[in-house]
Amino acid sequence: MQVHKYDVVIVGAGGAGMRAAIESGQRARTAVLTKLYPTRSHTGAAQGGMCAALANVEEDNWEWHTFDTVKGGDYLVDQDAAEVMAKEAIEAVLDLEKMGLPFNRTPEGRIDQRRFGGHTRDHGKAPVRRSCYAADRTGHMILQTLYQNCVKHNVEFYNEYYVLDLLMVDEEVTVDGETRLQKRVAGVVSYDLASGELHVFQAKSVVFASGGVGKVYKTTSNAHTLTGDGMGIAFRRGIPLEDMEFFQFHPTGLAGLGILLSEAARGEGAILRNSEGERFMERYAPTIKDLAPRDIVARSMANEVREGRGAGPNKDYVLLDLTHLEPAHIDAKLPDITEFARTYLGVEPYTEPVPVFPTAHYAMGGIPTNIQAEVLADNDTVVPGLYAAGEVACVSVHGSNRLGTNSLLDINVFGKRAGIAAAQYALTADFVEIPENPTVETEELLNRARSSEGGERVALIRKELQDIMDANVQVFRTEETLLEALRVIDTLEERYTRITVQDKGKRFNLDLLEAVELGFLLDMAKVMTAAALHRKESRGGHFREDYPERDDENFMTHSMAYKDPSATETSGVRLETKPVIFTRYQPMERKY
Amino acid sequence: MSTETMEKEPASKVELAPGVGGGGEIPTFDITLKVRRYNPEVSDEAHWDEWKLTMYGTDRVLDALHKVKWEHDGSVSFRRSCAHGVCGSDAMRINGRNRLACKTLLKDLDTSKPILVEPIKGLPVEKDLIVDMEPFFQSYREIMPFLISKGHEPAKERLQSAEERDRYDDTTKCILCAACTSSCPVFWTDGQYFGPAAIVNAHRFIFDSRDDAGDMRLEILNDKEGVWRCRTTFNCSEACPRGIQVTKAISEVKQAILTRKI
Amino acid sequence: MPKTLTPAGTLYRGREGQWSWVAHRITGVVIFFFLLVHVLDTSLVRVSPEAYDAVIASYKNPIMGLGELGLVAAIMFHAFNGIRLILVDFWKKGPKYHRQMLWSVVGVWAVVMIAFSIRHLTHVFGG
Amino acid sequence: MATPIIETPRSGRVAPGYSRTTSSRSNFEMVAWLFMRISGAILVVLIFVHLYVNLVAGDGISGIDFGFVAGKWASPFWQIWDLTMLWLAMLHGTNGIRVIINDYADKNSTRMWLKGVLYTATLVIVVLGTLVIFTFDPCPVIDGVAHVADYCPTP
Ligand SMILES: Cc1cc2nc3c(=O)[nH]c(=O)nc-3n(C[C@H](O)[C@H](O)[C@H](O)COP(=O)(O)OP(=O)(O)OC[C@H]3O[C@@H](n4cnc5c(N)ncnc54)[C@H](O)[C@@H]3O)c2cc1C
Ligand code: HEM
Ligand code: SF4
Ligand code: F3S
Ligand code: FES
Repeated sequence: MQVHKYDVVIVGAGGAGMRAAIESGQRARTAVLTKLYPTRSHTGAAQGGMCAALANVEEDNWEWHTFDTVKGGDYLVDQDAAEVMAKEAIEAVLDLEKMGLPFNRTPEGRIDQRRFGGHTRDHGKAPVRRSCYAADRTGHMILQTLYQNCVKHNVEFYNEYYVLDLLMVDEEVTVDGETRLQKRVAGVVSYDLASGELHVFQAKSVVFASGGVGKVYKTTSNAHTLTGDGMGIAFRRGIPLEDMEFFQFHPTGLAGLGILLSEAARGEGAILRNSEGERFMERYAPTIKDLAPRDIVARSMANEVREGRGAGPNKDYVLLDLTHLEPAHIDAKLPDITEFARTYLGVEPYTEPVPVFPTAHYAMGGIPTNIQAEVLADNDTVVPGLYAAGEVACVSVHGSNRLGTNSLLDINVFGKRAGIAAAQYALTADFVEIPENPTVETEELLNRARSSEGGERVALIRKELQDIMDANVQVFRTEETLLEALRVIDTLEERYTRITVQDKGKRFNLDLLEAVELGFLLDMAKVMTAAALHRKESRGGHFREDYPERDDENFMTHSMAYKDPSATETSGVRLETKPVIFTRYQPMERKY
Repeated sequence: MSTETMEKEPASKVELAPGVGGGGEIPTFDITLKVRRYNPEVSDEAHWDEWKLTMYGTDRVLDALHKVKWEHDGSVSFRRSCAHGVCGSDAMRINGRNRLACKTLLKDLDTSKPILVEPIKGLPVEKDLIVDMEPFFQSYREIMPFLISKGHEPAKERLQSAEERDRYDDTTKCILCAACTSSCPVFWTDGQYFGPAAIVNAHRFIFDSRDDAGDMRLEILNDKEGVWRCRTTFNCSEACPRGIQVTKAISEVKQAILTRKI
Repeated sequence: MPKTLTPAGTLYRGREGQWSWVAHRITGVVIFFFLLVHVLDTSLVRVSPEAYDAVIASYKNPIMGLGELGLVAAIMFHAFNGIRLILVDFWKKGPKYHRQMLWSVVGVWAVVMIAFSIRHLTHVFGG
Repeated sequence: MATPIIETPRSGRVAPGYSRTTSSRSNFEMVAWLFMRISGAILVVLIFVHLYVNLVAGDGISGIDFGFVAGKWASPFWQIWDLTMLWLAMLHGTNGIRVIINDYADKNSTRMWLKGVLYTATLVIVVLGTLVIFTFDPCPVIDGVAHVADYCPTP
């Protein structure tokens, strides 16, 4: 075991992690721990764009953007956070431009903008051009640009270091004459993939930026490595997870594969058709049609298929039609997307519609934070020194449904905030003694996985988990399907204790790490399902067929899931609620 | 390039040609996958392992590797993440050529013969298909891959015309997968050559109208291990999964150094 | 330094660019060594006409004749491909058309070699 | 079996043999590269004409003898021609071989050795060739016998 000492340790080198690192690295001694080489992070897969009310091509302002975000999130958005994000969006885009990001340009040489689902002018009057983009590889360019600037600022990376545990100590604090125990960050435990050794990083601040958890589903746009590690670590250490029932299904995944075709396709004019050639979104969202928010489009698609209007031999997908667009226009704006269709399905998008179906895409929920990116241990207690940003976090700017382009924005705005806050805290705080034997739990975890010889295969358990999640916790949910899912997850967890890891070596033992990741996936699937069970209403990305209406009276609250072995009927997940923060917009019916 | 989107609304309803949308029956087929194994914890020698697998129409080499790892031998090691050709994790040598495993459809390969999978060449092999990427990233870091702009920052964005933006568009696509550098016969010889990927990323900044440090990068690449070692073998251009015209970019950098010096 | 493992991996299956480079390299070396010898034998003219004629005469057998043919083939390929390389470097569209240019090189080379072989072999064998 | 000590790759730790320790900031490689192309272009003309005149025109290879060579070098035109060809081809070839040595000889000492041999050979050949062309007498008198040809001045 080796011990390293840094002011700030950042877990994850995606967009959020590197944006934080650029800030923190210039203020305090910072290390970035990442299980992938930074440029392999999934931020690079984002295609469409990053929105900001720059008003470069048409009238726009950040208040409209706030409104769209709040409405898109079905009013479950914390409005103080949404305001911060919409306001700082402009600076966030300009920051990136100054760092060198090659945005597409208008004829005047300004940053070009295009339409994206749910982004409107003047509180829903008409679609607005708000998304800044670099062809259809905006995420790629953000990731590259941030990495480039990390190189520029000599950020210290520990590549292929898996963080497996968070070290916290309980400290006595006296608030209003009352003494109680409060968690404080001491560092993290990480596993060096190359050598198989554990490394402890002592740190004054820790920033979690480890991304999403899409791999709980089978059909997903997410990378194999998005296994919810950060959420899982926090959860196991007693930190709650907020709004985990809200998972976004992106309408246009390549049918059967889940590979994403960006919403930019529809932003540029592509439309959805069913097997009868009908542009069915005209029925579901008469005003903005194909550019309605993702949850609505995804459900409409699933509904078309359910009602027998699906295309293809098994009638299990719908069609994305770009054939009325100029090939030159498609090439200029959507080159990667057309390549995906050609490479993976052998479909020529110039002349043929592309088979698509909703794909698991984005976790709206995550580790709860305030707008300072400080992690909360309950509804309002901050954990000193612990920060989170990006998809792993839930500042709640996305509420129950994230608008397209708001995530790349989120990672930049709150990544930056987290980096600054973490460094500033580290400059004033002292190191906390790391607990004795900081690695016992992690060693136990690894040894259990390595030495158990029950013969169960990790891949099989994972597949069964993904199957049940796809079948029962997808766009349509009912009490029945959710209970069934929980039951299955419980049996999978039991089988998980009997897995066999074939690779017994130390060097690059990805077999072992996949087993560990599966543990996180099981935990997260459980939390997501339990939270979905708890929310007996339909809102945003969460649609309960048995409760198809939004129920503001009982459920205009965030859910907070805690690890609690005594909550046996929900598989050890206890659910509580947290009020939503309103500033200027009161809930209205969400119509497009 | 204008931002004009669709001016005319597409039809509400169209006749679809029968069987439209590709898809159709997905046939299965059998393949033999041969993987070059190496694990220094076990032996200093490499060897080939072979599996027979049944795969489906849209499966890629990555799916075959996963099938082996998940169902047959968990110790087979390789990097991967995104599974659709955008993260650059899984460049490897497939049937003798550098490709991304996640972008190479099995049905496009000759399935009547074994499919050979080896680590990329020229970088130290760590285990099975995993190589040490540090030398590769070191070269990348050395060419100063970040925008350097003198003069004070404008309040808003720097202006750049669509043509100026176009000038370096191709080289912004790079995902640092190393398929190019590890396909280069010159890089194989002694590993000292900066390699095509570093040059591509230098190109991205040298030809960016907003950047002021082009001269410094040209000076770095004027090194004896720099652009002049390129013998225009085009392996890099063929290997690049992003379709970047790598050799062309290198040529443009050579020209830029020449015109600056003469 | 790249560590070499046994068994060795497969040969990299580069395409036209790689193989033309291999050929260019080999022909370059061959021509260079020939040139060394060629300058030496030509220098014999400085020693005496007899010495020179004797050596040249010993070249005038069919085996050497075939060797000369090979040498010319090497020079021709190296020269035409050299022009291709120059175009790749200095012509804007060179990199795009490098493959077409290689096939042109091979074509021109073949034509020249056929014509030359006829002429040369009649000299060699027809004496 | 004793567990072998296996170096692990580390962020920022570049495997020995890959780091560029000596960075040469000079234009030598650029000039060499440019020279290869310029000399190559000129050599095409020089060598093609050379080959044509020697191997194709007239009697081809069978026509080559002392007289043939002497006949050519009686004219300053061919003297200059062959001299240029000699120099350019030798420098071009030498630089080409130098590049190849740099590529494949991985020990510094081997590199030095091979290049030493190469440069010596080049020097010898170039000097020798130049001397031959300039000091060559097309109508030598050897042992009192004049080798007379029609290009020789009448004695
Ligand atoms: C296909 C696709 C397209 C998208 N398109 C858009 C779009 O157009 N617009 C938009 O706004 N959003 C888009 N999104 C969403 C957005 O890209 C992501 O939500 C966002 O990039 C997440 O960034 P991140 O920094 O939080 O995480 P990631 O980029 O996923 O980075 C996670 C990092 O954490 C590290 N990590 C994970 N676990 C560990 C561990 N245990 N130890 C150490 N390190 C760890 C990883 O190595 C990685 O570096 C898209 C998402 C997908 C999947
Ligand atoms: C006939 C006209 C010739 C032309 C047009 C020509 C052209 C070239 C060019 C352009 C190169 C550079 C290749 C590169 O950088 O990748 C080259 C390399 C080389 N040439 Fe020539 N050349 C000619 C004649 C010769 C002769 C006469 C010799 C021998 C003395 C020779 C030996 C070499 C060698 C050894 C190389 C190095 C090959 C390598 O690095 O792979 N060439 N030639
Ligand atoms: S240039 Fe192409 S092959 Fe090379 S690293 Fe970049 S993406 Fe990979
Ligand atoms: S493969 Fe190498 S030799 Fe040049 S053209 Fe590409 S860098
Ligand atoms: S797995 Fe990301 S490029 Fe292949």
